[in-house]
Amino acid sequence: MSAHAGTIDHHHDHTTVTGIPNKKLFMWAFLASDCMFFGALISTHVIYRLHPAPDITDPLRVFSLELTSFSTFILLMSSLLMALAVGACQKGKVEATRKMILGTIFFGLIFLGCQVYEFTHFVHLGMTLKSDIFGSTFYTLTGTHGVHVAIGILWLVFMYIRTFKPADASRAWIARGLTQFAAFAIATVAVMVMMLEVTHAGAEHGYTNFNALAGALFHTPFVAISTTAFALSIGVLFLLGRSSWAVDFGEANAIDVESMGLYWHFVDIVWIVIFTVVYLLEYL
Amino acid sequence: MSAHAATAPHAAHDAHHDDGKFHLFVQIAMILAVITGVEIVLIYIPLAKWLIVTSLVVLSLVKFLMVIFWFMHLKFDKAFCTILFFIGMVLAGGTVAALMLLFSARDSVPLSAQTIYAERAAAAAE
Amino acid sequence: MATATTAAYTAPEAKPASRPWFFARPAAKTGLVGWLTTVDHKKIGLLYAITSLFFFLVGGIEALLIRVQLAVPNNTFISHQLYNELFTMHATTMIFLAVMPLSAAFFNYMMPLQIGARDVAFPRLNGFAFWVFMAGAILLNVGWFTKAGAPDVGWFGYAPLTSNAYSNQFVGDVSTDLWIIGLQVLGVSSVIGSLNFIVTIINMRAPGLTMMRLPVFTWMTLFTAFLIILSFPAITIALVELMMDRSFGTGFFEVAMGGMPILWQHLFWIFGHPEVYILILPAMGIVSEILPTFARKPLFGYPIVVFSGAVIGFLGFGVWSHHMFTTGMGTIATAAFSLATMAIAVPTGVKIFNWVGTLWGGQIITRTPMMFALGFIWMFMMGGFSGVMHSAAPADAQQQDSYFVVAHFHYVLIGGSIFALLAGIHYWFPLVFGRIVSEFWGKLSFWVIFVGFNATFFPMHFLGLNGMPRRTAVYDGNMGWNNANLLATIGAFILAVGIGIYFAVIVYTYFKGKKTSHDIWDARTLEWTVPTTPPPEHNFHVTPTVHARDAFWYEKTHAKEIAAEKARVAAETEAHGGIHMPSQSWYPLVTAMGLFIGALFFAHHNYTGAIVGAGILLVGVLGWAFEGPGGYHLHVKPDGTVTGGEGQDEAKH
Amino acid sequence: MRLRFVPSARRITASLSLLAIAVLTGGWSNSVLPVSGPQSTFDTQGPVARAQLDVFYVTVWVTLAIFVIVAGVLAYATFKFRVKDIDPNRPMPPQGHGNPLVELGLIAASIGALVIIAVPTLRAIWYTYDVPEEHRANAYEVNAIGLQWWFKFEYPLEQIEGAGPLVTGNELVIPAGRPVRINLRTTDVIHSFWVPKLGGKVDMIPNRGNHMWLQADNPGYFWGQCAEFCGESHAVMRFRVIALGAEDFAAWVEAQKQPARSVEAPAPGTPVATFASYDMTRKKRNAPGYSAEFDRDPMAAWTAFQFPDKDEDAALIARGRELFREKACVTCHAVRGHEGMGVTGPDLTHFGSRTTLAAGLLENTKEHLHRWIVHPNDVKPGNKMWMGIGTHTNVTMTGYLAWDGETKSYTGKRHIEVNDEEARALVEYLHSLK
Ligand code: HEA
Ligand code: HEA
Ligand code: HEC
Ligand code: CUA
Ligand SMILES: [Cu+2]
Repeated sequence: MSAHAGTIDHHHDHTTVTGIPNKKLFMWAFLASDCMFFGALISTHVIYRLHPAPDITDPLRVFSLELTSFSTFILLMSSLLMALAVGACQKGKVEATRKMILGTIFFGLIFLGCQVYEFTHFVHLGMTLKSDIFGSTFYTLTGTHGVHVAIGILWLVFMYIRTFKPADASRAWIARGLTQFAAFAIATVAVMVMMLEVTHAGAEHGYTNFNALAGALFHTPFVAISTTAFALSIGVLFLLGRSSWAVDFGEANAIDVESMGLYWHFVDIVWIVIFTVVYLLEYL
Repeated sequence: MSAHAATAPHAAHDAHHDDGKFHLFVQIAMILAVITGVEIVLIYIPLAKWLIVTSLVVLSLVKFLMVIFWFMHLKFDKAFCTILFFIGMVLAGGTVAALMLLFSARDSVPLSAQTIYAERAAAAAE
Repeated sequence: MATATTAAYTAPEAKPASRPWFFARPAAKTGLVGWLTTVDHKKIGLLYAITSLFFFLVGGIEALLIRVQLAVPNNTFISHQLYNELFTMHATTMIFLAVMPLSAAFFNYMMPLQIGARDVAFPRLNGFAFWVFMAGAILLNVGWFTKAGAPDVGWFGYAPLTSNAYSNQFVGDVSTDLWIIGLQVLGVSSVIGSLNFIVTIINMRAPGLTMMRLPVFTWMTLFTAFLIILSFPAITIALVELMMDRSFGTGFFEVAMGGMPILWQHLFWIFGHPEVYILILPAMGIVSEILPTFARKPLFGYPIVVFSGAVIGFLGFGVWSHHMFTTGMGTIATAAFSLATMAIAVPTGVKIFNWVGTLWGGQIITRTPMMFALGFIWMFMMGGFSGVMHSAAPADAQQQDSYFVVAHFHYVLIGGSIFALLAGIHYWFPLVFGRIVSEFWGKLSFWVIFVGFNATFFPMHFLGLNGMPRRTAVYDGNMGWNNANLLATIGAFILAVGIGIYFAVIVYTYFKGKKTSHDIWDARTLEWTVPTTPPPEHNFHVTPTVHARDAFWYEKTHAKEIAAEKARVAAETEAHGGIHMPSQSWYPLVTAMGLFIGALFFAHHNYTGAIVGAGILLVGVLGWAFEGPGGYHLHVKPDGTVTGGEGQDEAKH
Repeated sequence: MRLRFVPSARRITASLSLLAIAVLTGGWSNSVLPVSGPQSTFDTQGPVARAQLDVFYVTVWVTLAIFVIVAGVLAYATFKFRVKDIDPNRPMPPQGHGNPLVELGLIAASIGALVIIAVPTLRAIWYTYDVPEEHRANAYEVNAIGLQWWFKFEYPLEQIEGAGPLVTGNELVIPAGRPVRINLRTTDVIHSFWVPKLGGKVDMIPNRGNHMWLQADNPGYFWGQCAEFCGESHAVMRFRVIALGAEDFAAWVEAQKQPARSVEAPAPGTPVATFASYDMTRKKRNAPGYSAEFDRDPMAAWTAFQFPDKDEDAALIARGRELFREKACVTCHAVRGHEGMGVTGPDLTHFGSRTTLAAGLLENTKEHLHRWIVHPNDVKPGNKMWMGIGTHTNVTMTGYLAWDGETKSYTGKRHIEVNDEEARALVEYLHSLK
């Protein structure tokens, strides 16, 4: 913690025996463990695809390859931004790190949004957790992955707020940090509400009939409220997204960002597997 | 595909010196996107099923490895990280494979799936 | 909240004045706050030890009730339902709340000392792991105090007996939910603790301590940690699926929806078999420390003992279905698992052989720890042999779910794990408390335990082969099981007396025992080089430099060079600002409390409460993340006095 | 160090260990720790059990040999190299670090020992898996179905006109000297089918089509037990297997295929042999379910059970038959040819010819049956006749206890009341069903 001066060698940590930073080692060990975690979960899904119950939902009836491909692409891009965030932080560029983290959060949220949309859509089509075993394994597997994404987003948000921590320990910034956090939370919830409203309206009136869609959307106050909340919270985030003081965040924190990145990338590769095993293979 | 892979390490070498790994990472992301596209197209190509399945598995594996080795820096880090992660990965892979084998055995066919198996057998017989 | 924030600015005490109260770090080293906020691996180790010993007694009393019920045929001492709760909780308690955390106590206390570290890699996380363990332990046991009763599904909770339809026969029952969530929480604790140990062992070794110089106990800690992080995910998933079935109506194990209850068995034992090695490897590590010390000889074949530990751990992942020989897996799967299971006898045998090799030609001193260690070899070997008998699948068809299995696993669990852990307590007691247990009483407790143990469990082999099934609350008097059962019950009480003596003596010694210096055993490894007993919080005045496998022995024989080297290192440390120590923190406790509250409400299907708990958890994480790493420095004068401490050198940074 | 105590400690420990050895070696004597009970795995009565025992013996001899060697060396080393106490000034023993050749040799020896175990193991795995090819044509087939907490047996080869296969409960009668292939099913949780003298167990797992085979060399009466924890009354989920010679078996099948026996003529009737009613106030739960007389020759007892009692009271039987309908017994129990239609409880068509009741738990005496009928829960806690069939969330068929669908709980009141006199009639009726 005292190693502020001088350049930091990001490939060798002199305080540890192996030269690998403790946090990095911790993350890799954790990811090894997570391999078993998802291994068991994916096995369950595949076993039940191998031995399906007689009247399960036909996956092809509900799946939408366009949507899934899109969200897969989005997750890949978020991974890119994450990698860039790590790179930026290693060079001590706080501003760039913040931007990249924000971008990652944004893409992650799009992914989650797609998943929320997908789930509600499937439920509309009659496939639920309880409806059949395919629903059970599908939602549990992709949902667990979704929870991992959500935890990742939470972590990113914390890290983003962390970049504002003043170097002067006596400055009170808890209130500020909490406001930032609340703004994130409100924005996220607002977006999800908007998405759900659109899905709802679309399912009832068809997505192509723009007028009917618009009419249905503004029929209830939800959309207006959530849009306003979204705009406001983004505004707050923008305002708070600047710091005039010296921050306690820099190159030395690259390892924190990197650990978070490892987690995020791992969630991405789990999705790579899920995309192939759960979605693509169904089309054969 | 192989052409891309060949250029990647080369780019890594160059990029390392000037502007970090920015270009390298962008290129990798592009390759990943392209592979995903290939995968999606692949399922519509009328080839033998085993061939498609194999290609899908191989392509996903390539994506998997690209992410862990470049985005997750395994390539640039101490080999021990790779070993550590591979312990988990290999063990998980082995366990998944063992479970698949166990549940593919004839003795494992659940009673609830037997009608489906009968239907499939009938369809195959035609 | 807002008023509290402002209040913080006026709070003038020690140092929090410079930081918002939210991030103020506790500094008390003693008293309740000291224990609640501790990050010292030794204190955490003691917390683990005390709780696990308490639960060992709880599990033991449950066992005694079981034995009383089985003393005579058709006994009416307790009901079927209570009996089922008792054996479920007996096993769950013994495995998850006694042996595992007692092993964790040794990991925590001894491993950092053995590698010459000041603490583990993530001290706060270490505290968190303990508090989460407490949360899980309470969750598992609250059932005793509610109408629902304690969990009653057996320790491996085979589906579909755990489903809503079959586990809740008579009362609106949450005991199974508590079991699920309790195990889940314990898993979190174990995995976090283990990740911490892995990083610590790999990254925090003292200079010169190469991997092939690590004490065997540290090696076994490392393997155990790996087994934990790689096997617990399987049960986590199994429990998640079961939880989904029970709470959200999915069909993973619901036959009506096409679910396959057999899947639970696979997922459980993918965890469950490595778990039994999680229970035995630490024990083997302890014994591998004690034998060389009391034979005054290095461990015979160190590399191969270490390697065999790795092989046991690895093979342990490929044999899980030997618990499922009677599930009709088909010939090939049965044969494969049968052979794989037998293969494990080879690396285990290697250890036995090398222990014998260590004794051969040594100077064997049969002090109490050594007695337990020798008892371990004998009893574990017998348990291992009955394990090999199980591994022959056709023979196991007669043994599975009979008392033969009960005999097998108590031989490996008590004769194995417990004997070794009891040996470890005696062995390290002088180091930890600076007092020594009386030889007479120590040996007496050993012999009573030894005799009681064999009298309890040896007859069970015969019971099993004579057809007595396990998990049965009553049996008929005409089956030829009466004598053996009565003998086993008498044995269990002898065993209880032995354990009673053991702990009475330990407690007595803690208060009144003979004071001693450390190194009374003429020991070999680094933990004995601490400057004082009990060891100071910073463990070593000077970070040791290791020159040989038995580091302390080397130091004893090279006193001069070592002294010079220590002086040099001490000067260097001082030049770098002194000894860096981690600060204490409230947040591990707060976060674990959040988890506990959330889990408790979740098990009762009260989702509002669960969300509140999650909120507290989130606050804990937030405070944890933003309070910063903290830390302070100590300075050791050449004469051994220590200055500095929390809050005294805040300026640094 | 309180060394002066040690010598006396040694004397104590020595005598204790002598005692232990005496106890342990006493274990081998069959009178102290017998291994010849009704469920002994040593007293094999069929080829499957024999094959399994053979493998067991191989494992025992191999591990025993290793034990003797390793333990011998260990004991020798401990005593040979023992010294009095810690003494840092004593010269060190030679500091050997290991001997690769010895270590490799021992590894090789261990592998060799395991091969000796593995070969017969593999052979027996294939042998015990299914009826050997050459005997398959001769094999008899039955279905065994586990329920909480009793067994149902179906004979797919013995079809009854208009009633499907022959069904019985809790006592499986098989032909001796013939391989029997058993299909194992369950309707609720996992159970396990285990008749130790005939063969090891195989589980009955929901949604899984398990099977096993066994063969009884000679006619005989065998004890069996559910060997997988299956809930509250797992301990008392037992059953019997009765093997009969070819002719006896055919005769038994023929008799079983008949509809239930009716004792028509309302005769004046000799007084019923009295038996003590079950005293509800004196709860003697878990009372032994056997009698010494029965144990002495269970096969003879079984034979005796096949014939009607001499002192039947036809009037009482008729009354019992009526009550059987009135008290809703018919909803759960089938009595083929009579009013009973239910399929959720054991088939009682020939209940009187069974030696045991309540899943092999109690000898089928009138006294026991009376106790079972007035308070089944005292015999078998939580059984489905008492609690009803279904679960606490959806009872589909109420048993003795009344179920409140509103509050989803048992009201504590009885839904089926059977008083002493009624119970006696029911007993008489059920015992007449030979
Ligand atoms: C500490 C815990 C522990 C340990 C170390 C072991 C060790 C072993 N166990 Fe055990 N086991 C349990 C705990 C443990 N077990 C538990 C708790 C259960 C029951 C779970 C339940 O159902 O509730 C169980 C159940 C169990 C079963 C399932 C039984 C059944 O339910 O049907 C089997 C089957 O193969 C088995 C086998 C083995 C084997 C082969 C070993 C081997 O690792 C043993 C190896 C050791 C030796 C063999 C001795 C020394 C070796 C030599 C001297 C070398 C030469 C020897 C030979 C060549 C043979 N165990
Ligand atoms: C580490 C694990 C462990 C340990 C240590 C023990 C210890 C003991 N076990 Fe346990 N047991 C299991 C793990 C363990 N067991 C498991 C996994 C099962 C399977 C459960 C299942 O089927 O689901 C089982 C099942 C089991 C059964 C079978 C139940 C059945 O199948 O129906 C029995 C029966 O005798 C039994 C007995 C005992 C006894 C007598 C002890 C004794 O060693 C206990 C001795 C300890 C004490 C007696 C401590 C208390 C001492 C005192 C109270 C003295 C006075 C105190 C003071 C002076 C302070 N156990
Ligand atoms: C709710 C369903 C139900 C009702 C009503 C019911 N029974 Fe039962 N009966 C069962 C079940 C289930 C069993 C098996 C219990 C066990 O062994 O666990 C059983 C077992 C028996 C047995 C023992 C059978 C055997 O082979 O061991 C007898 C006899 C019997 N019942 C008689 C009666 C009589 C007489 C009545 C009416 C007064 C009655 N039953 C009402 C469900 C019912
Ligand atoms: Cu059925 Cu145990
Ligand atoms: Cu095992």
